[in-house]
Amino acid sequence: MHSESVVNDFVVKFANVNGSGSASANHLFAKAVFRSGVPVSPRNIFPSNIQGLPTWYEVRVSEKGYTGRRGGADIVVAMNAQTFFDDVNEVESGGYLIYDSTKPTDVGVLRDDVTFLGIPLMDICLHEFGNITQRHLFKNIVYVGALCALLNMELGIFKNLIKEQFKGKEKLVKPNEKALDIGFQYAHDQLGGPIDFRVERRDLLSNKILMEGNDALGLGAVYGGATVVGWYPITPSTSVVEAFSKYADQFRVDEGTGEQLFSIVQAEDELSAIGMAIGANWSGARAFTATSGPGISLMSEFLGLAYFAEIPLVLFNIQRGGPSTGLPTRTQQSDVVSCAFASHGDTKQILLFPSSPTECFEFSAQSFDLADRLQTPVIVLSDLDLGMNDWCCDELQWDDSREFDRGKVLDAAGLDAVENWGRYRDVDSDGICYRTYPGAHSSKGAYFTRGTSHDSDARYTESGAAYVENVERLLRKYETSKKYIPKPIIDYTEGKKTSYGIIYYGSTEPALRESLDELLEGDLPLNALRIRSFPLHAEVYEFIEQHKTIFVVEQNRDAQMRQLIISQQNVDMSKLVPILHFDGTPITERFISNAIKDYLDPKVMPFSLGQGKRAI
Amino acid sequence: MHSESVVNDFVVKFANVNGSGSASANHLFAKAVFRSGVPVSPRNIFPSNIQGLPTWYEVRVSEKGYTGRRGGADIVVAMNAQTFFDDVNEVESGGYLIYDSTKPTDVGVLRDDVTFLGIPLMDICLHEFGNITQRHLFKNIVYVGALCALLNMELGIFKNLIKEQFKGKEKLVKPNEKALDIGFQYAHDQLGGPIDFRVERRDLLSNKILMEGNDALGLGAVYGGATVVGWYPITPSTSVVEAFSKYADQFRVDEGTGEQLFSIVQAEDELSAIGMAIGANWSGARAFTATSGPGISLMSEFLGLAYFAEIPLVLFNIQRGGPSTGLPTRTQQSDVVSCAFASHGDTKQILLFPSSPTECFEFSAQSFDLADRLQTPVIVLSDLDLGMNDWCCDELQWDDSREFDRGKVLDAAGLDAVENWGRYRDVDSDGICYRTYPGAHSSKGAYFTRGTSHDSDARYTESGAAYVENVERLLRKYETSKKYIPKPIIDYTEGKKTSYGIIYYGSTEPALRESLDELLEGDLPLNALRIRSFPLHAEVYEFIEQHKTIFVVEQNRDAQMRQLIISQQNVDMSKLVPILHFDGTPITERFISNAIKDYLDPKVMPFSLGQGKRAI
Amino acid sequence: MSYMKKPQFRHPHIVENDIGFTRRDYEGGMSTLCAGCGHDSISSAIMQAVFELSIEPHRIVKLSGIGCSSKTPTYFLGKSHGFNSVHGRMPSIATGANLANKDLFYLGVSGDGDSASIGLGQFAHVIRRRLNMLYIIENNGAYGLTKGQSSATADVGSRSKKGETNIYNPIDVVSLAIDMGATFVARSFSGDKEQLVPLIKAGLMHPGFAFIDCLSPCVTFNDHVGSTKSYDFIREHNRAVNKTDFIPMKNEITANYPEGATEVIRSHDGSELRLQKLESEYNPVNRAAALDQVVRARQSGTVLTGLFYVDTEANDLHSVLNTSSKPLNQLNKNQLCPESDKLKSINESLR
Amino acid sequence: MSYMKKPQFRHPHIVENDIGFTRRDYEGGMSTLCAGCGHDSISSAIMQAVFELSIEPHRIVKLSGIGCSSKTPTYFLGKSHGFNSVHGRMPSIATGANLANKDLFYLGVSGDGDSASIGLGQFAHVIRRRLNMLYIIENNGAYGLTKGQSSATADVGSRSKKGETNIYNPIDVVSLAIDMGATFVARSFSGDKEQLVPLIKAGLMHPGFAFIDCLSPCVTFNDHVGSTKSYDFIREHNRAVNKTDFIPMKNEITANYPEGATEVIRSHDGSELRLQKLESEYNPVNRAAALDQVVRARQSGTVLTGLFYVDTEANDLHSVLNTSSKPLNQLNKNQLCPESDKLKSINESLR
Ligand SMILES: Cc1ncc(C[n+]2csc(CCOP(=O)(O)OP(=O)(O)O)c2C)c(N)n1
Ligand SMILES: Cc1ncc(C[n+]2csc(CCOP(=O)(O)OP(=O)(O)O)c2C)c(N)n1
Ligand code: SF4
Ligand code: SF4
Ligand SMILES: [Mg+2]
Ligand SMILES: [Mg+2]
Repeated sequence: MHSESVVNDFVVKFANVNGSGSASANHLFAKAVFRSGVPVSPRNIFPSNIQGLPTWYEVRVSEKGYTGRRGGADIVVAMNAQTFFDDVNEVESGGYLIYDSTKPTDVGVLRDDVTFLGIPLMDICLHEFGNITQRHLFKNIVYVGALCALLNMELGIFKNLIKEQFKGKEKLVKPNEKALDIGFQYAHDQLGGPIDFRVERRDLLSNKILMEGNDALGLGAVYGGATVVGWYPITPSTSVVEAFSKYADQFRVDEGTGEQLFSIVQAEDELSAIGMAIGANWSGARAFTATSGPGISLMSEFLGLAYFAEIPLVLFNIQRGGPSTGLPTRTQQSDVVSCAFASHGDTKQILLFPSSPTECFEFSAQSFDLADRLQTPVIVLSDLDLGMNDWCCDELQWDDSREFDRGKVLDAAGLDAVENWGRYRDVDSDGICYRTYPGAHSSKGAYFTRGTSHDSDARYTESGAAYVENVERLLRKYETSKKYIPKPIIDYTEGKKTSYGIIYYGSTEPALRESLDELLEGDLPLNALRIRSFPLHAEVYEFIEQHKTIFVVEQNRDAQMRQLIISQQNVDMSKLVPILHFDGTPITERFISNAIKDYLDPKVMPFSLGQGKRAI
Repeated sequence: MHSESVVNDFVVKFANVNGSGSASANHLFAKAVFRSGVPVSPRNIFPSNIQGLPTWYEVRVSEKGYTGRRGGADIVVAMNAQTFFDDVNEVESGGYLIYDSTKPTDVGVLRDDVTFLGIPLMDICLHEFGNITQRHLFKNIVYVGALCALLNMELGIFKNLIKEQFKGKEKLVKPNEKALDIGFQYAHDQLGGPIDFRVERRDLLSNKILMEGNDALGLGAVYGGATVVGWYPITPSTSVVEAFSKYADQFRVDEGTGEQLFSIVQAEDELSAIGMAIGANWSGARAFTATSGPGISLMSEFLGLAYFAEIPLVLFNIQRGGPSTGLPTRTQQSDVVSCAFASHGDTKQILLFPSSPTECFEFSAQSFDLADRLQTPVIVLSDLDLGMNDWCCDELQWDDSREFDRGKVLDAAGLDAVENWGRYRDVDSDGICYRTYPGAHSSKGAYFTRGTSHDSDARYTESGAAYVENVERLLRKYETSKKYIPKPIIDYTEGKKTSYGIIYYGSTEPALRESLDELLEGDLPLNALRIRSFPLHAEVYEFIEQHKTIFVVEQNRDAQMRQLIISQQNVDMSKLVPILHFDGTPITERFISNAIKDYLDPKVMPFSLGQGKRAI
Repeated sequence: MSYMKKPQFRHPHIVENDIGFTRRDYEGGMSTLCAGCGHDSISSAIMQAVFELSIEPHRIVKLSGIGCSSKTPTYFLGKSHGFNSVHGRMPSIATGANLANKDLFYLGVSGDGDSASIGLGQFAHVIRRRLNMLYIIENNGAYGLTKGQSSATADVGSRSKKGETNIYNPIDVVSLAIDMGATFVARSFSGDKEQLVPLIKAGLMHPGFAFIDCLSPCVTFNDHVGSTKSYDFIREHNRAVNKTDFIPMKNEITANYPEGATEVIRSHDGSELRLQKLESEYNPVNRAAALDQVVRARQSGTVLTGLFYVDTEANDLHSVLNTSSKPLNQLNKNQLCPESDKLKSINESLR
Repeated sequence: MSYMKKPQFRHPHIVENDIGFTRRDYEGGMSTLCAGCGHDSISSAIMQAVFELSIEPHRIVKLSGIGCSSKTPTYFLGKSHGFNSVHGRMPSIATGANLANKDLFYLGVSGDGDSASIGLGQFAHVIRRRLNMLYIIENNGAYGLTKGQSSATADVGSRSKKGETNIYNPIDVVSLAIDMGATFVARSFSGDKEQLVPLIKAGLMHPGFAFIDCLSPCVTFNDHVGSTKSYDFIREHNRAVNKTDFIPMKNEITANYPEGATEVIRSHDGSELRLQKLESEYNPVNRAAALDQVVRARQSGTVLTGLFYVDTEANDLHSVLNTSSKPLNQLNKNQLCPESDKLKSINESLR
């Protein structure tokens, strides 16, 4: 098979049944790779149910630091009888399949380009462990031990991880270690030790961490000063609030009194959840909500109110597969248009697109400043891939001298200092007006907030002129927002000229950056621009100007970002070629590179790639 | 002032207090103009409350058949003290102001280019009518009688209208006639009879009627075979359901049993209203809902379900001023984008844009065919101006041989005839599949409808491939829809070549057609295309191709239709010049003509018109 | 997984019901719920009830919202049309479907999250409207599908698996249903098929809005010590107010109750509800009394089960709307579409 | 019309309350409701109550949904912050605002359409959560602002102005509030200021969720013969269960009740609710009994008014959540934002 062994560049895929405890064992493996100093990217592919259905866990090991999903698998740990045959087919030629050989089966006949490694897991556990739950759970640890031996990894790393994991529950350390040892030993003795794929220790991760995007958003909200959360459970956004709760419990409980310097309310639905966040922001607390899929549709009435009444609001939208209930446990970037213009009437929202947990943390904290500064909703669009998987990313940083930007707020002193205050007067000509919190002053600054048309003093009006003045000011404010929201990041191919550009955003980043390398190697240099927020900065349009062809890479069917690009300014649309991936799995380098190569290949005519379609 | 009298070409504006009974008197006047055979367009401008606030009623009289709002007023009937001074200012130079002169006031000093005609209305009614309510109500009829004399109209027409109106309540005829006579006589004797503005009898309305768009939508739904209505009250859509109810009571009650061949349920909110309509359509009844403004946002989750599960649905959206609660009693075309892409995820909806009550009737009936044929929501976008005002339009027609198109439905016989039926199998390759109603067959055709991802047999699936196949078929179906939905209507300027085109839709039509004439007269010929549905037909893009500059005229701030145009196909965006009117009043010929002239005038640089903005 | 093909081999001695269907005809796809989930027991009770009632499967319409409970309609009655709507909005879909065709049986299945949280408004309002349906809440006091958060029916002080104590007042869907005007209200337990099956039968045949709150433990997230919706807790605190048997009109009366304790409630079509009273004070035909007893039992920490209230004069939405006796979805163009001469006179009236 | 400037001339003898404010300080913009609308009387009762309680106007937050009733906050307390939210969703806005600042008084005003139809879910859930607020439904059994459709509180058989008879079971917001766990529940009538003002005072000072269902005839659309929400009908069918007086802690006890018939309910802060019992059986401290009596009166066609239930041990959302005693919106960066060394250790834990 392989002439020599492949080091730090392969994919291991675990096929399990959900609810069987495999998740933490598989995570242990991924973390051990990380501890070996080698970039790793685990991805959990799980069904929309609780127990008994197939689930997969893919771990990509990449010395080069490519952490996007690669596709295919070099080693498959096939623990699910339901999907066994499919899993066998998944293995790349020259790869390995690890299976439970307790019941003798003639798997060898299935494929001859794959090495089958049987471990009698059930049998081993039956003999080694007393109680039934343990027997089931430790099967998973045994195969992890075996992988350690097969990949020539250091058993000590695994054992340390076990110790850390069960700190406080020391009783559990021993049996776990035992299971690890058994697996290790079995692979070493019975399977002939290390195979052709190896993990070799490196030191590539000195400033890196392994973190989920949702965890980072929750933590960012603690740093950003959020104190009120209204939410309603929905996959894949639930863990944003769970993370906020975890970190708030850690950092926001008064040591003396035990009082909480935050409040979290599980609402009865999404309409109520966002209402709570709006009410709290209106009252001067920083507040957010988080949702996904149908939740976005349900929040749209209130998003319109917050836009029109100019109330700060942070909304984390962890996108999943749509439309409707869709693919609740799959990933997409398909709420871009619905969020940008969320609600009936002429509404325009501010969007942020983080592309790593590190940026999730930053954008989360920053979104509260932006919402306060711009007095409008800020919608952070992440997705399931980024939100619910451990990404290998830059460590988090915080500057202690950084202050909250609460925007234009008048307190009692401020009110006393100004004359003729009116809630919606554009005194600074930037479209942003001065607000007050309820109770701020004993006789000034009270006003009536409403979703109906209002004049510059917040009074109800049906006057066409007052209405126009108000909504044109909102446009001015939208323009102003570009000064504050994150600018795009542009990478020009060093030392090479090219007329090709590529525009992308969010969780597409790792696959895309790998693809840039791959294409460059094939002598196809591309300049790249990553959009980080909407409305779009002038830089985006300049970038489009500069290139003959721009590929717009997205994880949705309808080329939604492309639609936003053309909705804001006149451009030569025909230059914008959509590359669309939308089957619910994370986009891969292979997909992007092939789509671009095919597009540029005169033999592939008309350009038609199934999911990467040119026509829109 | 006028050298000679102006015949059949002027505007009368009534300024009243709402809840004072003026609406029916003013309507009487408009209808009398109609009965004189002269095109007339009344418009009601009312506040969002029930009693005591200013309300206006504008009646445009136009021999040329221009029924769009003109702006300005030649004769103002100023019955509201609150707004008196503003109303005086509204009068065009050379015009007339009619007021209640019971309390002597020196109005003459206010303007010297306006003729003030005082009628001591309160005084007259105090003497002539016994009870208090009558005194208040008949004030309105007295000024109508006066107008009759001043405009040299036939009193008999008014009297006939009174008789028709009070059929069955004959007691009311006499006092109304008396009030008319008093007013007529007073104007004749004391005000010197006819003024410089006159209504002269013509015969220009032989096939015309005076009807509200909402009335026509309700009637169309009866003809279209709707049997189930779920709705929730909201201005300005409420009268669609009221009209359906009225006509269904007339035509759909079984004479023998008294049973209703329809059902109307006032739901607890918009989510429930649309759910009912979806459930009923799913079960094979034709059903609709109607809403406005916030209702659209609230319906968006269910709109996504109906799109993805492919359930027919008719939704009438009578647009009002947004965003949020906005301007509930004003008109806009600002839900275009939010309806086209209603709901999160990749959704695309079918939209229809009627531009007259006649077309409201046609599109309403047709929308049920389209929804059944295409198995998807059909959203009919009307607006307050078209929906709640009496428009002078072509009479309604119905071909008795026309059958309902129920689309691809398999009944018991149909199911027995096919093999291997599956709910979402694209056997005809047009993206439209065969559906069944619950209970259709004792052993076949049952399936499970869901908003989650499903395979071609309606089974739940998380397979990426099955998902992609399904949503690409939905695109195919969307393409197919163009074969069925109403094509755009194109008018080329006869005998003149021009490189200017104009695109418009919906209630903009009358003002726009007037503007075309006006511009042509100024030697500025334009070709015009009226969009009647979305997705857009090839004809729209060909039209754009053919012209150097295309003005896209809309009643919203954000150039929403322009956005739809560019979202569907590559075009040269810079050719599409937005003309935007969005202060909540109906767009006028003056506005459109001026915007276009200014754009083409090299002296007006940069093009900036306040509301008609070029930049987007 | 749904609609997994089962071998179609038919055992010659297999039991048939009155209309010649076997139990297999009432089955659905393989369940994907957790082993031991209470919801699966309810599915099996539903299949048994419909089999015993001898309703042709295609005459049932099954509807649900979103949640583990709402998934179950895929797992029973595979020959019935089903509609898995959006979260909390099943009642409106059911209303529309029922308005379109009054001739079918409507069976709604929902969860406590689906009906008491996001769907509370629709739940209350469908009751007010007297929709002719059987509405079952599979009540586990938790959000199963989203991994165990407390729901609005969780009792104050009940602990979630994560150890969090519920701090909000619970919503009692039974007292709510009685107060909103439901004409058939019961509570049962997924583990008590003997009690549940007759209630489902009676509820399905009830000519108005019938509601069963069915306690149904979530073994994965809410079956631990400290939960008041666990199997153990319910078994210990359960007190049945009566034993129900439902005798459709056509059947002979077979059950044999001790005469004195049994109350026979006869409906218009001649079918009978036989209640063996276990609590002497219990009066299932007085709404106020039923409500009072449910509320007092709740205050005392007892989980009352049984049939709490039934209105023998129940009517439904169609009767109050006076809709056509022929289902609306079966009316044809001639019945629905006025002729063009009608339009002529409308035109006339508009001049 | 709102916030119309009034002449600021101040009469020297004008009455001041304990904190030196005059009645004018509690007024709002000119009402745009119909002349005679019940809602205006409630606004005036609110102004009187807050004046008498001597609460500084800026310490009140007034919130509403959409409807004629929901417009009223513009017409009272012009020096208070107000929030006119979207239809039916005021409770969630109130929840957020209250969470942000526990130190203000929250007064929610809603309509029967706003709270019993579209807003039923939020209404029920805000009660469950024990939000510290006074929630008033201005109940006219109709949708005023959309021109007179029946609302969910309209009684069966009540006729609308158009002549349509309501066919659906009414929702009784009082029994609902009691059942959902409200700790202060009353019903009153816009035409009875004597009863209403003390209830508003007591409700505002109640340290938990206080609810007043205030019947408030819509003179334009629902005040005719045949309506059960007309002035006449309510006057005829109204039966008060008790007379309330509220004595804030600081005030002397002034009211003089005949001793035997009066029940004094003292709250933690020392203020007193004095109830003069009009119905001997009435027991406002037992939830089940209160519910039972409300339901039975309803069945008999009586419009019961008065204070039905009060829980002297009431607590609120902040206490169950154990939030900081300093309002959350007043915490500063140092209190909220962990230092960067904390982040370092988090980084460590993620390797
Ligand atoms: C609009 C919307 N919000 C949230 C969700 C996520 N969600 C799915 S199931 C569920 C709760 C289900 O709880 P319950 O109805 O009690 O069902 P169970 O799983 O406990 O049977 C939630 C919140 C969703 N699918 N749709
Ligand atoms: C989402 C939404 N749906 C519908 C409406 C229209 N609407 C305005 S007020 C109202 C009903 C108000 O009734 P109620 O709350 O009883 O107030 P009232 O006018 O009777 O005081 C409705 C349906 C709206 N504004 N928003
Ligand atoms: S999570 Fe709970 S409710 Fe869901 S299937 Fe498992 S046991 Fe049943
Ligand atoms: S319509 Fe009715 S509720 Fe509205 S202001 Fe008038 S009287 Fe009051
Ligand atoms: Mg549940
Ligand atoms: Mg009302």
